[in-house]
This record gives sequence, structure tokens and C-alpha cells, in this order.
Amino acid sequence: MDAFFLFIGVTLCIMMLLALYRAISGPTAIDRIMGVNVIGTKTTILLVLIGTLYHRVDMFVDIALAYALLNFIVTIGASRYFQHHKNLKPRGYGFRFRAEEDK
Amino acid sequence: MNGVVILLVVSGLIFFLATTVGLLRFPDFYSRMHAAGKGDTLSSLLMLGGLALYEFHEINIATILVGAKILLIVVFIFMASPTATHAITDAGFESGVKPWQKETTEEKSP
Amino acid sequence: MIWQIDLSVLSIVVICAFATIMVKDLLSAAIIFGAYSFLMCLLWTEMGAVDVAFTEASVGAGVSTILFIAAAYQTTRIVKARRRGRLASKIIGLGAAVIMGLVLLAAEANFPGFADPNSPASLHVSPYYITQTLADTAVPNMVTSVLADYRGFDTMFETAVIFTAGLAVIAILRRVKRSDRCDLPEPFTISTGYEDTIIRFVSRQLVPFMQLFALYVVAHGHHSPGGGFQGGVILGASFILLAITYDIKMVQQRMSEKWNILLGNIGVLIYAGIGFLCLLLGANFLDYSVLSNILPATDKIMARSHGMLGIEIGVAIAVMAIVISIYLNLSSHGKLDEGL
Amino acid sequence: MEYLISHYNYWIYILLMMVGLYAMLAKNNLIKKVIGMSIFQTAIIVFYVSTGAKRDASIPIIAHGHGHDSAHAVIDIMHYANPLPHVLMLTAIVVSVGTLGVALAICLGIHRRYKTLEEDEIQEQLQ
Repeated sequence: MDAFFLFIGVTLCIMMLLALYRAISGPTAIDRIMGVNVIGTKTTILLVLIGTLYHRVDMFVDIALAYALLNFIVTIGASRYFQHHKNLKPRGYGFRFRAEEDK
Repeated sequence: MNGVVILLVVSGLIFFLATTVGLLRFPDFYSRMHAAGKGDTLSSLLMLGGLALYEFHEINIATILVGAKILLIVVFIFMASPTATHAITDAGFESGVKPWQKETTEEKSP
Repeated sequence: MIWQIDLSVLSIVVICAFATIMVKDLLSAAIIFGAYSFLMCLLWTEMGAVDVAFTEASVGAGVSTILFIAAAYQTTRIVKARRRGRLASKIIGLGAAVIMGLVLLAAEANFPGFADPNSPASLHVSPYYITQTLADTAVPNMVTSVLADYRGFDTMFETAVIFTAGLAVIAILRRVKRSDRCDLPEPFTISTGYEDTIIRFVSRQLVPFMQLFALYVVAHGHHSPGGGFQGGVILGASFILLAITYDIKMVQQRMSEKWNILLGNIGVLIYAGIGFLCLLLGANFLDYSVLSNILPATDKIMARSHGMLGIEIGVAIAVMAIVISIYLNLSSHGKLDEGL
Repeated sequence: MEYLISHYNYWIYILLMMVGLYAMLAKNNLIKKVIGMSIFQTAIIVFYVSTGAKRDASIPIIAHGHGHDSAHAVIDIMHYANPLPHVLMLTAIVVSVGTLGVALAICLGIHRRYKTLEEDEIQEQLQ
């Protein structure tokens, strides 16, 4: 069973690399927030997985929970940057503002 | 017991694979967000559920407590992840990311 | 250690570090730096350093990313290239980095191999800590006992350093006088009273559980990873969540600035006060075993455990206050009226 | 091959330190420099923590160690990771967030006075 969990862990790492591609090359900053959010959620799972590999899950669950909490806060904070930014030009698309004219 | 754990974890992995493929391949921000939000939550749910079930291989107070804590993480992710998805999508909406349309494929996305 | 996960996480970390440096946007750099910290936490967990990983998960990945975002919010996102001397600065930077790398590589050749159980670092003092922790202090978590008991003096001054950092941030940024306000461009009120019901509802439901969890982390630090630093940062992060989803005024109503600074003082004073209490009872500074004279129904070993709990509480209060005040001052540019 | 396996970690830490130093020296933006400082700091912390790792060792929390009865059980040193680097680095991380706050506060103060975060523009205004 340990070999299976190890395989799953390495596979998750490789898939995180794919999500990291979106976080690094994402055309806008919001794509990056999205990629980092996905990485954060998967890291929570990897923490519990490493705990299973160490056979001491009770010690790792707290870290995973704190991790999920802080990941949530970071995502909310980063998206809040766009929601009321005083230095941004009014570029909203949709009902709040007129759509940006095509250049 | 182990069979169910393997089934849950592997299915979670498959959903996560779908998530990453969606993240990489979809054309614009909103559709990528759709893939990331849904697939991410479900795959986390399945994998953490499998790991919690693996904790129950022997039943005593300690393992039940640990399993309950893992399920607490599941509940938390089930609440927090859709909210985070909503926040990110709203941020994209506010900052003026345009939805992808088929007619305008020759234009570069913003 | 699990070398398969170690290698894959390390390679992702290096990619993240390069991307953080190369990306041409401060907000994106802050976000990718957040991912870098997330993965660092994973690396430490895999090396077996659970307490360090816990601290990094709460401090590095959570609070410092938020601080970077708040700084980018208050200043600007735009990164401009150097107008002249671009090549010279690159050559100087690269040259210095390469020279440092070569020196370190030369020094590294004499190091014991990674995860060698017989390396000198693992043979000198730490065997005493590992074998005697349970007999001396009845605390299974060696990190807590070394942090709060064997090296308690060190930790007291670390707490004082954090307190000083909080005071420095207040001294640099805080603007009290109305006439002294900086003349930033008039706030463009995209959304005065921007209310997102979903986010507000969920965060409002989560905050009490977060605070309860933080108290659990502080109190259970003897038996599992956790302790004063981690619990304090999570407590502070719950207030940061309120400040993000509502506004700073709401946090000010819950925890005013006066109380905040007072709590920072109280936290450091609890730590030092327990030390002086030991001094008064006729033992050395921070030697908790004499506390058994005044605590009912404790022997010397349990007294050390209880003394550790006391100073963990002090550390948690101080760290919470400092984290809140650093965030509020950074995100509102010292005016404490509105921010991220 | 043996040498490579036991030393690749250190090489990667040195690479991270080089990235951080390069950013601190060559970048124009002040907050980018602060990020470089953080990367450098993390690389040093991870180096310290790695000196405490032991092969086939568990985390430094004694298993089932509740109460006094287990105090007399034999504790194998090789079975637990070295806790000392963990303690030193735990406080270092928390202090690093304090220094980060001060550094960012100074950046904000500079931006308040000079309206820019770029090094060369600040130098132009200073002259």
C-alpha cells in the first residue's frame, strides 16, 4: 500500500507541474491566482499523503487544515485586489461598467 | 477495504488530470476557471475521502479521531473552494477579462 | 525523508523561484512567490520537520503573500526596466551570484551526505534532547520543549524582535494627524460598500472556527506540531480575513489599535514575567521547575510542562497582535481607514 | 553516483541562493529586491533544516508519549529527526515575516515620497 501512495504522490507532483505552467505563463494575473489555488489544494492532499507514508497521520492533519485555511485567505485576498482597486482604471466588463472599446 | 481506497484515490487522480488538461487547453479565463473550480473540488473530495477511509483500517478512538479530522478538511474544502472560485471569477469579471467567442478567434485574448 | 517526492518538489520549487524573478508584474510575482512558499512547506513536511512546515504554512504561505499583495495594492503593480546600465547591472548581479555559488560549492564538497544519520550536526547536542525530553519535561514534542524550555532565552528575544518589528512598522507608516495625510490620487470609488454576499457569509461562518482551531493549536502544541507562533499567526489571519472581506473599520471595532498594541506588550510581558517569577522563587531565569511550589498538585516535571504552556500563550498573544498591526498598517498605508 | 545522490539537495539550495542574490543585486524594483531577499532566506532555512534530516527517521515527536509511564521506555536516537535545526529555523521564519513587514513598510514610505519604486528613478530624483 505504501508503494501505491508513493506512486500517487509523485503523480500528483507531476500534475502540479502542469498546473504550475498555467500559474507561470498565464496571460493575466487572475489566471495565475487560479493556478496557485489549484496547487494549494493539491498540496493539502499531498500533506495528508506524506502523513500516511510516515504512518503518523495524526501529526500531519493539523498542518493540512491550517494550510487549507491560509490558502483560502490568500485566494480571497488576491482576488480582492481586483474587486475594489482605487488605482485601476474602470475596465470592468459587464453590468457594472461599459465594455471596453476594441482597439 | 483497500480496494475501495484505491478506487477512490485513483478516481480522484483522474478528475485532477481532467482539471489540469482543462487548465492547459481551454481558450479563455472563464472556461479554465470552470474546469479548475469543479474538478479541483471533486478530486480533493475523492482523494481525501479515500485517505480518511484508509485510516479506518483498524477501529479505535485514535484512528476515528484522525479520520474525522480528515473529513473536517473535506467539509472545509467543500465550503471554501467554491467560494474561492466565485471570488476569482468575480475578480476576472471586474478587471475586464472578455469571454472567448468563436467569431473572434483571430484576435489575441487579452 | 522520501527521496522521490523530495526530488520532484525541489524541481518545482526551482522553477517557481526562476518564474518569480522573471515575471514582469508585481502582483504576479507575489502570487507565484505564494506558490513557492506552499511548495517549501511541502518540502519541509517531507523532511520530517513538521513544526517548521506548520510555521511556513501559516507565516510564509499565508501572511507574507498577503503582505506582498497589500504592498502592491498600496504602491503599484508595474515593474519598469532600468533605463540605462541594464547590461552592467545584470553582469554584476550574475557575477556575484556565480562567485558565491562557486565558493559554496567548494565548501559543500566537505559536507556529510544528505540525510546522513551520523553527520556531526546530529551527534553533538541533539541526542540529549531526543532522549531526555520526555523524562525532563513530559512533553512528547521535542521541538516545543527545546523551543520553550531548553532554549527559552533565545525564543524570548525572538519574540522581542518580532515585537520590535511591529513597532518599527507602526513608527514608519502610521499617520495620525489629519493634515499629515499623503496626497495619493483621490480614491477612485469603483465600489463604495462593495458587498459580496457569498464571500462575506462564508468568511463570517469560518472565522469562529479558525479562532477555535488556533486556540487548539496553541494548547495542543505539546503533543502535536503547533505552538504559540503558529496559533498566533492563525489567530491574526482570522482578523486579516475579516479585514479583507469586510473592511478595516470592522476589525477596528473588534480590536482597536490601542488594544492591539497593548496585547503585543502583554504577550512579551507574560513571557518575561514567567521568567521573573522563576527568579523570584529562587531558581534561574525561565527555570520552570520551581513553579511546582505555587501551582497546585504538580511535581517538578509537570511544572515545566505548564510553564511552557504559559509562555506559548504569551507568544501567541504577541504574534497575533503584531501580525494584525503589520497587515493593517501596510494595507491602509498607515491611515487605518480603508485598504485591501 | 553515490556522491551525486547524497549531494544533489545542496546543489539545488545553492542554486536557489544564487537566484535570490541575483534578484537582490540586479533587479530595479524595490519590492522585487525584497522578494529576492525572501528567496535567499528560504534557501538558507531549507539548508539548515536539511542538516537535521536522517535517513529512515520519523518526525521529532515521540510516538504514544502520553503520561509518565512511557518516560522509561528506550528512545532510539536514530529513530527521530534532529529537532535542534527545526527549532532555530522555526523562530527564523517568524522573524522573517517581521523583517518582511519592515522592508515593505520602508518601500511604502519611499513610494510615498518619491512616487516610484524603481531604483534609477529614485536616484535621479535624489540628484
